[in-house]
Amino acid sequence: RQRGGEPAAELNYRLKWLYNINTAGDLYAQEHGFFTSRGLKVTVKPGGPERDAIRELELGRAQFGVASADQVIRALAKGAPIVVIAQLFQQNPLQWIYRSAGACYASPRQLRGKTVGITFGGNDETIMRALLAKYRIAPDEVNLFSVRYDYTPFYRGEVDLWPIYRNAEGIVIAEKMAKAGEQTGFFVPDLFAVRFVANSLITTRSMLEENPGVVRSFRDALLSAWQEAMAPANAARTIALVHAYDQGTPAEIIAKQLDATRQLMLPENGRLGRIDVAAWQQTEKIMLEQGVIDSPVAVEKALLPDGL
Amino acid sequence: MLLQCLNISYRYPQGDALVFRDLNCRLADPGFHGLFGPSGVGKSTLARIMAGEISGFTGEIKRRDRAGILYSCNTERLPGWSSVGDHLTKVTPAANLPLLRELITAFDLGSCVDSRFSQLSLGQKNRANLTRYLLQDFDLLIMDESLANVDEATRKQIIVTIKQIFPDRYFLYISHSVAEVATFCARILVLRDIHKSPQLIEVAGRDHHGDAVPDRPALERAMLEIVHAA
Amino acid sequence: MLLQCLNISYRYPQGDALVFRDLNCRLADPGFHGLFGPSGVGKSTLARIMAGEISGFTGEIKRRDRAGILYSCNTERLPGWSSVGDHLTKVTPAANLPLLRELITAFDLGSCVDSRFSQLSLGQKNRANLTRYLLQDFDLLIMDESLANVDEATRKQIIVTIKQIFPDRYFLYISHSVAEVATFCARILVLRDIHKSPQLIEVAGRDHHGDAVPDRPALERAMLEIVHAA
Amino acid sequence: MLHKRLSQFLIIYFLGLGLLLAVKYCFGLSDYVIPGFTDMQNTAQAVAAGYLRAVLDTLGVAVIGHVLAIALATVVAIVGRPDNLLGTMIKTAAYNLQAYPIVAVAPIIFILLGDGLPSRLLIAAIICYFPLLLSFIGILGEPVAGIEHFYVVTGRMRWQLEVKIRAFENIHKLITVVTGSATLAMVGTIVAEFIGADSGIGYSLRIALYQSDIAKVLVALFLIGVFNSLYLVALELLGLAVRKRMGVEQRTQQ
Amino acid sequence: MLHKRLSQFLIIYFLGLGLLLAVKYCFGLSDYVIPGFTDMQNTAQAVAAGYLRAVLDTLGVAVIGHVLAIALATVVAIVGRPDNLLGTMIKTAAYNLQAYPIVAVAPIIFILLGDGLPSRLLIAAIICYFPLLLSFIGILGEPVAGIEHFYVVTGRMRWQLEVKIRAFENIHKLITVVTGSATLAMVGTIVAEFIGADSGIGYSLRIALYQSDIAKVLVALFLIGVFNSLYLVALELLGLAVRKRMGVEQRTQQ
Ligand SMILES: Nc1ncnc2c1ncn2[C@@H]1O[C@H](COP(=O)(O)OP(=O)(O)OP(=O)(O)O)[C@@H](O)[C@H]1O
Ligand SMILES: Nc1ncnc2c1ncn2[C@@H]1O[C@H](COP(=O)(O)OP(=O)(O)OP(=O)(O)O)[C@@H](O)[C@H]1O
Ligand SMILES: [Mg+2]
Ligand SMILES: [Mg+2]
Repeated sequence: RQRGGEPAAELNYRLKWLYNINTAGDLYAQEHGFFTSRGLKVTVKPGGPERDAIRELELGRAQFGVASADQVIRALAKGAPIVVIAQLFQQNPLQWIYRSAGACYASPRQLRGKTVGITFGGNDETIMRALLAKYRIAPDEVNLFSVRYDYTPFYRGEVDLWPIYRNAEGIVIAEKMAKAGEQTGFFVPDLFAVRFVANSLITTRSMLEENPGVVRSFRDALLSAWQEAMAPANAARTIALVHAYDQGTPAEIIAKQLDATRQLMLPENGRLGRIDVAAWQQTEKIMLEQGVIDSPVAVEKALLPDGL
Repeated sequence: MLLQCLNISYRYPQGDALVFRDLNCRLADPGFHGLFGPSGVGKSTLARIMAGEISGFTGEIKRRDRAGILYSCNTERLPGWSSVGDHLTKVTPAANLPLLRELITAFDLGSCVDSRFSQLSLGQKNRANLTRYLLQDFDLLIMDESLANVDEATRKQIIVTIKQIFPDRYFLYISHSVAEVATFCARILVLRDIHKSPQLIEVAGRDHHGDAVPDRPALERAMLEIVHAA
Repeated sequence: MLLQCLNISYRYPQGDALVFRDLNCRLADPGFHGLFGPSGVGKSTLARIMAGEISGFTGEIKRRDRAGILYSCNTERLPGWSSVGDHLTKVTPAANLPLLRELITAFDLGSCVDSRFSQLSLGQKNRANLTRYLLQDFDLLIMDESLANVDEATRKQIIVTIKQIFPDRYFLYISHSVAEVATFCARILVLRDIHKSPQLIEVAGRDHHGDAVPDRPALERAMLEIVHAA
Repeated sequence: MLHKRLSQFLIIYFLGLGLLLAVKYCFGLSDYVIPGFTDMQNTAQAVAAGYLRAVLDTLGVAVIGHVLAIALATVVAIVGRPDNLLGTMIKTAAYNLQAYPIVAVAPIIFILLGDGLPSRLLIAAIICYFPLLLSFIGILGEPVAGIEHFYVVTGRMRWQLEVKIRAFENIHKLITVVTGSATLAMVGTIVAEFIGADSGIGYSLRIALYQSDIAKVLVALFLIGVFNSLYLVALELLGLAVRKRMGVEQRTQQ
Repeated sequence: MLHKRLSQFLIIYFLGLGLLLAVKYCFGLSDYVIPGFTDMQNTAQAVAAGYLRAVLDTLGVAVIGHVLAIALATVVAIVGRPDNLLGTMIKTAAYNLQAYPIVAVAPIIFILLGDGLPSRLLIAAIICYFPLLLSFIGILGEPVAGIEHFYVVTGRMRWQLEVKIRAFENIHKLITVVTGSATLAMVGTIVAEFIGADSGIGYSLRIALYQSDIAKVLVALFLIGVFNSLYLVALELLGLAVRKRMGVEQRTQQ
């Protein structure tokens, strides 16, 4: 069991999700030698619903991973020795899709009387409840609908807003509905000052202490890869690369996903990988208020914006 | 003539030797017919061929039109979910219910009607099973060692009762007791080794009805004839 | 004295009537003992009590120290996955292999050794099953209608062979043939209705060994005595 | 029996727990990966009441689902018994239904039936019925020659009788399978709740998993195990009663 | 046999498809709820090759998982046969393992075993083994008095012989259950892939579901059904061969 390991040792990098647009930079780094050029031997492993990068880090099966902020905060609350070395999404891709024909949600107050899909126990529940609290909407003023992975209730109009990953499934579903002549829009909590951080890059504290150089090289490699992958000039390469790993998704869709992803990772005058400490603190505060964690964890101590 | 077997030859699908070669026999008149022969010679097989339960033989079976032929044997069981009496009543056509009562007495089954089949002794099982067949509508009933586990006195009583009640039916009685077939059967089909020709010989029996004392010397002659034939 | 039953009373757990009341019997000397009685009187039950396969009776069974008692009956089967011959060989202690060959000949099983058990006739099944018990190490072998489906000639040959080969062993032979038990058994335990007292009577048989011609009048007397006892 | 089943379950459960804790302390893992003992205790206290209600809820649905599954398996096994076209078609349909993972079929079920109790019951029943079906087909498809002969040759055989004979002859096996499949009814219900319901222990489990809260998962598994044992005991007692009423002998006396 | 099984499956499949399309056109549902026929055709052409490879991949794992499950069920049924402490403990463990939905147990399996092939095989085997176990316990636990008596009273009974006798006496039932559980091995593998793998048709299904692409799901179900039928036929032929070699008679002649 290796924890940290020698600089030349093999590194495992556990993603949060299946290969798709959200792993574009990771694949790019692997495919175009960003790791090897820095002397790193990295195996990129896809994630999934039963994969938890944090557990793998602790078990020594991986040295780096991607986890969402709420996972990180939960783990910190339970004493997991992990640190955040980069924040991938600047805006949370978890948003709500709706039919824009009859509605436009300029303010959360318009949610009153609507049926809103949430995954009970999921992030989207925490975010939506925080939003409702912030805008003083009593939970019984909206109908919360428990969602599953199949979209039928939304398709059939039983649910007005459906939680979705904006840059992945969001594109697919919007596209599908557009084909049938239905226009869609996305409800974005970030726009209403509920900033709940999503995917970020993590490693263990011991890895950081024993091999700070490796950690730095890894982060730099990955962020440069993302930077290049997101660059409009490289779009064709990126699309082809993602399509090679995610053959279920047509290239045209991936192109659109790429555009959406770029906006989430690189907003106007943003910097890729920037750790937005305030957003993390707000995330922690929301989780505390929603009772997801029992006591503060001081998440800023686990964030390493430039401490490398 | 109820039934005639013409030039029957048969080999079991999994067996390698012929059981019958060009066997002929017939049941011409009603009454008790015996089927006798050493163990393994093919009595059960012949009986099941007659009843239509085995096919794949060569030769021909001629049956009287709409002849009802039933085959019963001593390894059959009654279902276990209710008492023997209930099962017997259930399979008895309403018109035969008095007959059922008569048979239960004659077959000494009175103490068994409230028991489950699995709680009977072997001989009781034999008798319960035979009883239900007798209550059916049949022209020929084949009894393949149906009374093998019953004591001689009861067996005698049963045979005599059957002969009394069903004088017009055909019975083919398979048994290993020479004395019994010689005493009670009118004709005895003696089945012999396949290498003997003919494979089946018919011998006359005493066709005793249980009324008079049997003629001892005549019976012994019949027995001897049977044993010699076999 | 191999075995003694003292004041045995028994009722089946699911049955409502007593099968035995204060029954006494014993097997004093080696040889062929008969157990005779009408169907349903309790022969199989008594045999299984002797063999220790039924418990829950009152009274006492005295067995000679380390007495090996085996119970066999005609409803047993051999497994189906290999031939009868293979099964027999497999359960025969090496020292008894010549004996196995001898028995196969004497029991006329030569044509069956290559067949599966399910392909045998009833009488062949009886014989194959009995054979394997005889090859075991035992002091008393109970044969509960073990030859019920075998023809008389073969049965006689089998009994004579057994008596020749195992002169020092005890056998308890259950059969419904008066003539047979009277001829071949030294002593016959006649089991009677539970209302008769004593429930079990011992009668002397002719203990015939198949060598000389049997003494006919003596045999008939023995048979009469048995029938009267029952 | 109750006592035995429960104590067996507890031994197994705590053995498993001990293994997990051993892994935790050997490798120095945090409470996030494997919760510590006090963490579990606290969680247990916090969620026990709610989870208990949820498990009872689930058990109720499971019992109905189990009955449904038994009925379904019986019907399919009976109808699929004869070797005619309809029979084999129904058997094929029944087999193929099972070839699909419920997660893939569930959306279609939800489309066709909506997402009320019927869908949940159906999913529970589907998961539980297949093992029953396999045994039932095996048992109901195999003639009991010694008993059936009479009814066949006297023209008395009806399918009801045939089924009755074969079922009765194999009553011990049937009871084993029916009792054992209770467990699957529980699982089926839990999975259905996991996929699409908003109550029951399956729903609680899903939330605990979303929250990566292994302590809650372990508490839920504990309660599921306890109530599963209780249900099994109840069925075993029922099986005994059935056997007794039918006058089936005990095995050892056969 | 092959021909029969396949055509049966096709009939069932297209009946189901017809039902879906009927629902679609009756209620005027749009293409994203239930895809239209041409949509399905296009999807089929687009993904057929990839899905075919995936299904073959899955089938390979399923076969191994099936063998594992049979071995597991046999061992548990044999060890759990006697009524001693160890036996009942093992049976309890085996039953309780099944009481937990695999989705709840999977995280723990992944913690303990990592996410390689072993975990996937284990999950596939667990899903498939329980129905086998139930039948095996039922069959191996019930004495065959007529045959066993001799071996018991002559002191020759060993557990191997006991198992052999009971298995052989119930060979038709065993073959039915083993063949039927092939389906569950497929499902088990698919679920394992669904939960945690990155190849196989289960993985493809998961992606299709996340993309809410019913057309793809239907294509996947089609291929699963076809290969499932093929596997069943293969096993049935094997069963026939086994029966023949063992010299078991055909049912009708018993
Ligand atoms: N299923 C079978 N497959 C192959 N051979 C068989 C089968 N059943 C019986 N045989 C053989 O056919 C022959 C005749 O058997 P059958 O049962 O007809 O004899 P039987 O005259 O009734 O004998 P018994 O008096 O012992 O009952 C025997 O040699 C037997 O071994
Ligand atoms: N399991 C049982 N439960 C209840 N009663 C039984 C059981 N087995 C046998 N009996 C009854 O006990 C009595 C004696 O049965 P047993 O089998 O000992 O008779 P038997 O003398 O061997 O008769 P047979 O010559 O017909 O074999 C019978 O009246 C029978 O009905
Ligand atoms: Mg015969
Ligand atoms: Mg008896």
